[in-house]
Order: sequence, then structure tokens, then C-alpha cells
Amino acid sequence: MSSLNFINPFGVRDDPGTVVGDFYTDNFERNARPGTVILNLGPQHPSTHGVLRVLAEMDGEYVVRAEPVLGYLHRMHEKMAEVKTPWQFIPNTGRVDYLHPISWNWAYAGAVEQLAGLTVPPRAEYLRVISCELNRISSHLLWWGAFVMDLGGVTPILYAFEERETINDILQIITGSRLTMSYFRFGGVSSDIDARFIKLTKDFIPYLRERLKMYTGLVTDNVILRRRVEGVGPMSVDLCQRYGATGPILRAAGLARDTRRDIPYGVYPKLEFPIPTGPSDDCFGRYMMRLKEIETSLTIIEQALAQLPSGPYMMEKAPKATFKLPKGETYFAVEGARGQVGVHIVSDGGKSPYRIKLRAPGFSNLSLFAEAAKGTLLADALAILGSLDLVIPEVDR
Amino acid sequence: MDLSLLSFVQIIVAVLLIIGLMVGNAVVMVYVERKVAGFIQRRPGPYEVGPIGTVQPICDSMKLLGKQLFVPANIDWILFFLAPVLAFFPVLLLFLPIPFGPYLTGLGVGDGILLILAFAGFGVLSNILAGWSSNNKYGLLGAARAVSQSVAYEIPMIMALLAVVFMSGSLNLSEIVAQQGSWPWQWNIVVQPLAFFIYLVSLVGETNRAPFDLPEAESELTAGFHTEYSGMGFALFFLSEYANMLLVSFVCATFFLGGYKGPFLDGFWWTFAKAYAVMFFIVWIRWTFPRVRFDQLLNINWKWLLPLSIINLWLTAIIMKIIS
Amino acid sequence: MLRALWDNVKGIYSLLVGMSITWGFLFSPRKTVHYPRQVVDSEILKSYRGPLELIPDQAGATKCISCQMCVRACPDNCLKVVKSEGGKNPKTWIYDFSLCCLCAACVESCPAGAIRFSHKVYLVTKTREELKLDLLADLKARKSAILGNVPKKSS
Amino acid sequence: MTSLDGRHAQWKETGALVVSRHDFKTEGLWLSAVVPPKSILTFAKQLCDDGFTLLDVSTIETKEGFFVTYHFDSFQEPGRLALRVLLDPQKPQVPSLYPIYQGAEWHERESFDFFGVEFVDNPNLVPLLLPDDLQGPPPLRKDPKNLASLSLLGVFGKPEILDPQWADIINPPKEPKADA
Repeated sequence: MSSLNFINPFGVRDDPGTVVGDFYTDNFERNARPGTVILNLGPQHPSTHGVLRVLAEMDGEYVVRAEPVLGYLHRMHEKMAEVKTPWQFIPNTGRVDYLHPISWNWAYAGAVEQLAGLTVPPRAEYLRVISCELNRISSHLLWWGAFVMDLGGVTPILYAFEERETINDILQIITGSRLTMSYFRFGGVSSDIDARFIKLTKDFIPYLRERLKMYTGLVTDNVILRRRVEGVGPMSVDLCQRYGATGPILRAAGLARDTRRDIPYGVYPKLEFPIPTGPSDDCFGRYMMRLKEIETSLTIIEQALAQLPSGPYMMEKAPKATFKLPKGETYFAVEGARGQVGVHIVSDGGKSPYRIKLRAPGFSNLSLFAEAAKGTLLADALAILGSLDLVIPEVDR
Repeated sequence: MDLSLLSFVQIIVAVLLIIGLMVGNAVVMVYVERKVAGFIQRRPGPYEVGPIGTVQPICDSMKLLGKQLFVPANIDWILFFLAPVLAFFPVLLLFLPIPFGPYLTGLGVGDGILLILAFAGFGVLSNILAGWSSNNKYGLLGAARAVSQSVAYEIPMIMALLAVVFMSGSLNLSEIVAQQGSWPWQWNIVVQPLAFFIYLVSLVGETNRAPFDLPEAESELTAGFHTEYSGMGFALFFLSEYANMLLVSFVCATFFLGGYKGPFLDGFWWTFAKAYAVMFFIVWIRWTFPRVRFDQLLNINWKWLLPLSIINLWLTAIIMKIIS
Repeated sequence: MLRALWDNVKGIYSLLVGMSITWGFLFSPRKTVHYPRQVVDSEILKSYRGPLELIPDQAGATKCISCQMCVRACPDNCLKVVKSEGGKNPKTWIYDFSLCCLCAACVESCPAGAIRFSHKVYLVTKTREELKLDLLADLKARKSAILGNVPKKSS
Repeated sequence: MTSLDGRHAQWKETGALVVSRHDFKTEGLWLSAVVPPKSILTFAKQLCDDGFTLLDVSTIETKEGFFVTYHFDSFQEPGRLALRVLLDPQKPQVPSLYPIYQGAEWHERESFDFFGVEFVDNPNLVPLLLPDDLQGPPPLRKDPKNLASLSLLGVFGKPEILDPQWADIINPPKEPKADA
């Protein structure tokens, strides 16, 4: 076609052949009711956060059935683990979930330490807690902005980014990067905190508390938001159990399960913090849950900074890059911003692990979307999708 | 009305001026909207092109002019190309009866507000044609939303305006302005606050602006009825959106805010200042609130605005009867 | 009915609260840094991990002993260190920044302490080839910059 | 809610092949059981009734076949358990947990993607993470010469062997090793 032919009203493209969907659309359409429309949301859609694709069978504005289609960001981290040495896989863990990389760092480093029987010096444990909680706050802040953006409010995400940038500045001092951090090492952390880190963090805590009040006025109390999220997408404990949903979703449903408290790791047993449970199991409950968790994290950071012992931040004779895992199997879980992050390592004592299985909380959380979105309005379905706090790289791994 | 040669020439000149006004308004509003959005979000907004980014809207329109008109497969091409044109041109007529200044009226129609309300329905026609013809499911959903929203919000809008008409006893816009005084407490907003509020809410709904931008809800329908439009097609929709905004703001200024009358010196500057204040309000709430859900949008209208406007109308009628 | 009306009035009040907040931000100072007219705080850049660079010793030569520890540690195979004939110092030291994941495995495994992260934030290239950095040449350039400056000042 | 000893006894009763206790400090598990693939649904039902949730389905390819581990976590009290099945390397088939845990659908599809394990009665056993037109064997299958035998992986903790066939797998006789 020549370049001059920029308007082609007489329809060269007007071929009578129907457009045939791809494998997943065909598969989905097979079970469709007559008279419904198959709407393909994504992989490039403003509210699917990255490259999630959701096939929805629509009856007017109502979603009859929905099915997420994954794999657009699949990078096969589990295969990479099988060809790298255990040390070399650390940077990968920071890239599984780019919003809360430190929880993945911790899950992996913790699993290796558990299997190899390495002990972490106390100062390093506190540094781990501080960095992990700061990172959790930044993850929740971004979720907050993105969720309100899903509901149509564009401004709050930019306010959330102000705080997030401050956290990134703080974490950059110790991790050297702003997004895909690889801070943890087997038997410690990669660097110590300095006076500037402590000062910035101490300044940040009251500042964020002030800002959270502003968030309440701007968004939480806003009647439009309230009516968009209250009573939308209830997820009972039973539903969570059947789908393996953990984290804020489960706690919002009213069950105070938190890996930090249930199966303690690090120095969490020494810290006093509440496990908030949500006011309700709907989108609003999950919304409030995450805001409460930000406050919990702030308390944890305050305590950890106050208790911070001196000493080395790395164990003596820490494993080098050529470190080999001993033979055995282990499962280690930490509480990430989205739920229980688990790493299952099976090693035959070789150069690289025999098999590493990454348990992504977002994967389980997303799997209940199909059931939760049944029979809701399209706008509600997208609110539910937003309230699950999805990070697609983590879901796809 | 005497349709002599003079009034014919007057209409031609007025239409030309109104086209200029519409285009100029779009240019200004694109800049204002982006700058306000930027300032609210604590960033500078357009910055690079021209002094503090003032040339940005011109560059944007140049870009839109130069873009390919992408034609999707299997469209109804007549309607597809008719829709943006249909969105743009009826708005021209609607500006004719508006009294910009004491003597500055395109067409001194006696029943000016009837003309405006009659032609305002064309906007939604173009939306439904665009959504229907572009062979896109998002477009179709957006078009369906546009129809029910527009039908719903026109009624309280008319009712609110009717309350003012009851008071002034005239459908002529110049007459309505003339009956208001120069100072803010002499404006209709003081005697008709409820009507003003209803009108303010329904004008946001009528112009499809956030938080009532359901037909083009970005996070749900990507772009709604104009999903498949690019280049000038999109630009015409854009232009007509801003023109519609300007129109309802002018009507608002005329009916409730005293039109061209203002403190110290009456004149067209007051009309423009008031209309742009209303425009700023629309922009401001767009960058503050989340979007309402579709059923809530209709609930607000049918369950609250419509009964309230009817009550308001009754009260106005009764009080007018008692006074006179 | 009345209760719903009261709820709506409260709702409208909450909207006004939200609008007052954005009104406040409308006139608050900007938070963004306008590159290139402004740059971020240099204090922040001190911890930024840019591309690797070799640490010069007293004489300005490299400390690297070509032991290949970094090459083996690297998860991305982005380093290439070739030993020079005769000495233990490297002949070539090629570093592919496009592959590097900035994990610091090389820095931490270096027994001689010869490499570190630079703080070059504004590194921009047009092709991927240009991201293959020759760190020895880079070191030489820095050395000549240092050594070149010193005599000028003294003379 | 059942204590660990109670669970141990219950599994023995239900027909587990091997029940092992684990050192939680190093293995992150309290209890695991190897169960016959046919009765996996019975075991999962017991756990579901006691408030356990399915964490993940982790498959390992070994010399003996595909070793599928289902990790469970309790909603009532801290407790991480594992159920394991060993599947035939030629034709790996196991009933799907979908009737009990709907969330298992995706985990199973993931194992189907990566290993080719077939989960019978999974409602939608199509590729989940991998493209639908992927050529070649499933990506996490290992080269036969790199396969480890189960006894080398140390996955059994302190086992109590209830099925004599498993004695050979867990503690392989010395002779074949000498041959190799």
C-alpha cells in the first residue's frame, strides 16, 4: 500500500473474514453463553498494571465470567536458578517482584541460610528488618496510588511517588539501586547503614504519618471512592483458603495470619507490633488493611532503629560466589507486601541447586480473581483486580 | 425575526468568530488543563516548547494534524468519518444566542435557550455513531454509556435552567442577563442556589468530564467511544469536548452568574471571566476525584438530581405566583 | 430517606475536603527536578551504582591481578579479563554494561580490591556496542586527566 | 485442629506410604508424607477440613520419576506440611486437587507447563505461563544423565517407611551403586 493512501474509505481492509482470536480466546469462547461479548482486557490496558491479560465474557456491563491469561512477563527464573550458583541467583530474586524486592531477597537468602545452617549476626538481622519494612511501605504506597488510578483518580499516585522517592533515596544508600535491589547476602547484608540513613529514616517516619492524614482527607474519606469500594468484591476466609490467598487479602477478611508472627524469622519475635485485621472483606477492607500495614511498618522501623545493636553486618567466612549448597531440601517463607513469599530449594549438593520453586503470593491471589469477579460490573471487576495488588513480574516469574 | 441581508451577514461573521473562539478556547484549555494538572500534582506541566510551555498546544495540534488517520478493519466508514464532524459542527450553532456582551450576540433569538438545549443532543449522537461504527467493543460500551448518561443528565439540567426561566419569565438569554444586577448578590445564584448546584453537577455529567467521564473511562474502556480515532478524528472530538465545556460554562455564567454584568464595568470580559472560572472548576475536580461507577452515576441523577430539580421548580413556581 | 440525604451532604463535604487539599497543592512548590537545568542532590549520587570502574593504585595503574574471581562470580557473564603475557596485570578489561545487573558480586569477590562502582548517572549511548566499556582505557584517561592537570597547575 | 502426632497417626491410617518428621529449623517443614497418587484427594480433603491452604505445587524430576510436592499451610495454627506423590516418568498422571482447592488449578497448570505432568480432571489444562505453541519438551525437564535419585536429595527427613517398596528408594541397596 502506498504511503499516499492514508485514508482508505472504500475498504481494502473491509474483508469479510471474521477476525479469529488466538488460542486463549478460542479456548475461552468455547464455554461462552450465546449473546455475550468476549472482551479482551489487556495485555496493554491502562488498569492491568503491566501486561496482565484478562478475558471477560460480558453481558452488557456485567462480567459473566473472567479468566486471566498470564505469561507475558514470564522469565523462567526457576530455570535460571538451576544453571547459576546459589550466589548468582541473588540478583534474580530482586527482579521477581520489583515492588518489594527485599522480601524476595530475604526469602531466598533465608532459605539458603536455613539449608546451609548459616547464622546471621544480630546487626544484620535488624538491618534486614529495617530495609524490608521500608520497602514494604514503598510497595504499599505505590499500590495505593495505582488503586486510586484504577478507580479514575489520577492525582494521588503522584503524591504517593513523593514518599516513594524518599524511600528509594534512603534504600539506595545501602542497596545501591532504587528498584531491583539485591541487598541480602548469605549470612548478612551487603553494606552497613550510615548516619545519613538513620537521619533520613527518622525524619521520614513523622513525615509519612503526616502525609497519611492527607491521604485520608483526599482519598479514604472521599465519598466517591467509598461508594466505589465498599461492599465490592467480598473475599471470605473460605475463598482465601480454597485459593491459597495470603497477606493483606486474608487479613482484611478477618484472619490475622502473618508469617512475621506465625512462623517467626529474623528478629521479628523481638519486636512489638500488632497484626491488624481489616474492617471488612471487600475492596475497602483491603484498602484500609494496607494503609494500616504502612503504620505497622513504621512502628517496626522505629523499634528496630532503637534496638539496633552494633557489630558486624556480615558473618565471618561468609559464603563466596562459588558457594555450594549442601544436599537437602528446605522451604522458607517470609511475609511480603502481597502475602507469603516462599522459596522451596532442593539441592543434591551440586554446583547449582537441583530445583528452586518460587512461591509467589500474587499468583495465588490472582487465581481467585475469576471467582471474585463473577457477576460484577466491569468497573467493579477492575476495582477488584486493583485491590489484589498485583505485580505481574511476580505472578509470571 | 427579520432575516434581512444584514442579519445574514451578522450570522456569517458570528459563526466565523465562534469557530475562532472554539479553536482558541481549545488551545487555551489544553494548556490550562495540563498546567493545572501539573501544578496539582506538583510537577511543572508543559515546559519545553516556548516560554513556560505556552506553544505546547500548538505543537500538539500540529502533531495531531500530521498523524495518520488509522482506519480499523470492518468499520462502517461513512459513520466513522461522519461522527467527529458531527461532534464538532452543531456546537457552532449553540454559541449563536449567547450574549457575550451587552451588544455582542451572534443571533438575538427570542428563545435562545431552547435552541441551545435542542442542539445539545447532537453531541451524544456523534458519540454513539463513533462508538458504533468503529467496530470496537470498548467503543460500543462507551457509546452505550454515553447515551444513557446524556439522556439522564439533560433532564435535571433543563429543569435547573427552567427554574431561572420561571423567575425571569423569558427564554431570551439577553433578557435573563439584563434582569440580573452587577454585584454578586444580585445574581441568580443567590436566589437559586439549588438550581445552580444541580446545573453544576449535571454540566459535568453532560460534558463527560471526570468524575463523570464514563463514556471514555480510561481505566475501564481505554478511551471509550473514541478508542479507534487517531489524528484529526481524535482532535475533532477533543475540540468539541472543550467547546461543549465552554458552552455549558457560558450558559452557567449567563443564567446564574450575571453574564456580562459585573462590578464596576459591564462587558464581555465578565462573561469570559465567569465562564473560565467555571471551566477551571471542571478541570480542578477532574484532577481531584476518582470516577463514579456507572450505576451510581445514574442513581445520582434519577434518585437525587431529578427529584431535587422538580422540587426546586415547584417551589420557584409557587413563590413566583405568590410574589406576583 | 433523610438519612440518605444526610449521607449525601456529608459526602459533599468530603468532596470539598478533597478539593481543598488539591487547592493547597496547586500553589505548593514543585517537587520534580528539571533535568538538565537542575540535577539531583549530589549526596544521593554517592550511593548510586553506575558502571564499574577500576581503582587506581598510587601510581595510577590498575590493582587488578587478573585472578578471574570476578569473571567467575558474575551472574551475567559481563566481564572479560585477559592476563597480559609476562605480568599478572590484565591486558584487556572489557565490561559489558548492557548485561550488568549491578549486583556487586565482582566487587565483593575481588581479592585485590581493584574494582568499584562509579557514580556516572548520565551515561548515555546510542548503540549497544558503546556500552562495552574498556575499563583500562577509562582508567588511563582518568589518570592522564589527573596527571595532566597537576603539572599545569604547578607550572 | 490436630496435633503433629495426631496428624502422623491420621496419615498412617489413611494409607500413606512414607511419613516423615522434619527438623523445622533447617527444613522448614514439620511433617511430610508420601502418598499414593490415587488417594491424594483423600489426604487433601482431610487437610482442607482442618483449615489448611495450598501454598504451592512443586515438582522435581528425579530418576525414579516426577516427585510432586504439595505444600500446605494452616490457617488456624502455624504448621507447614507437605504431601508428596511419585509419578511414573513415562506417563506422569495424578488427580487434580481442583475439586477441593480451586486455587490448585493454576499451580497444576504451571507444573504441566514446566514438566509435562498431567493433572487428571483439571478443568483447563492449557499452558499458563508458557506460550501455547511452544515447541520441544517442557523446559524444566532435565537431561537424563543429570537426574539425581530421590535418596540423594534428602527430602525425607526422619522417615517412617510404611510401604516396603519405598525402603529401596529411600535407602537404596549398596550394590547398584557399586555397579554404577
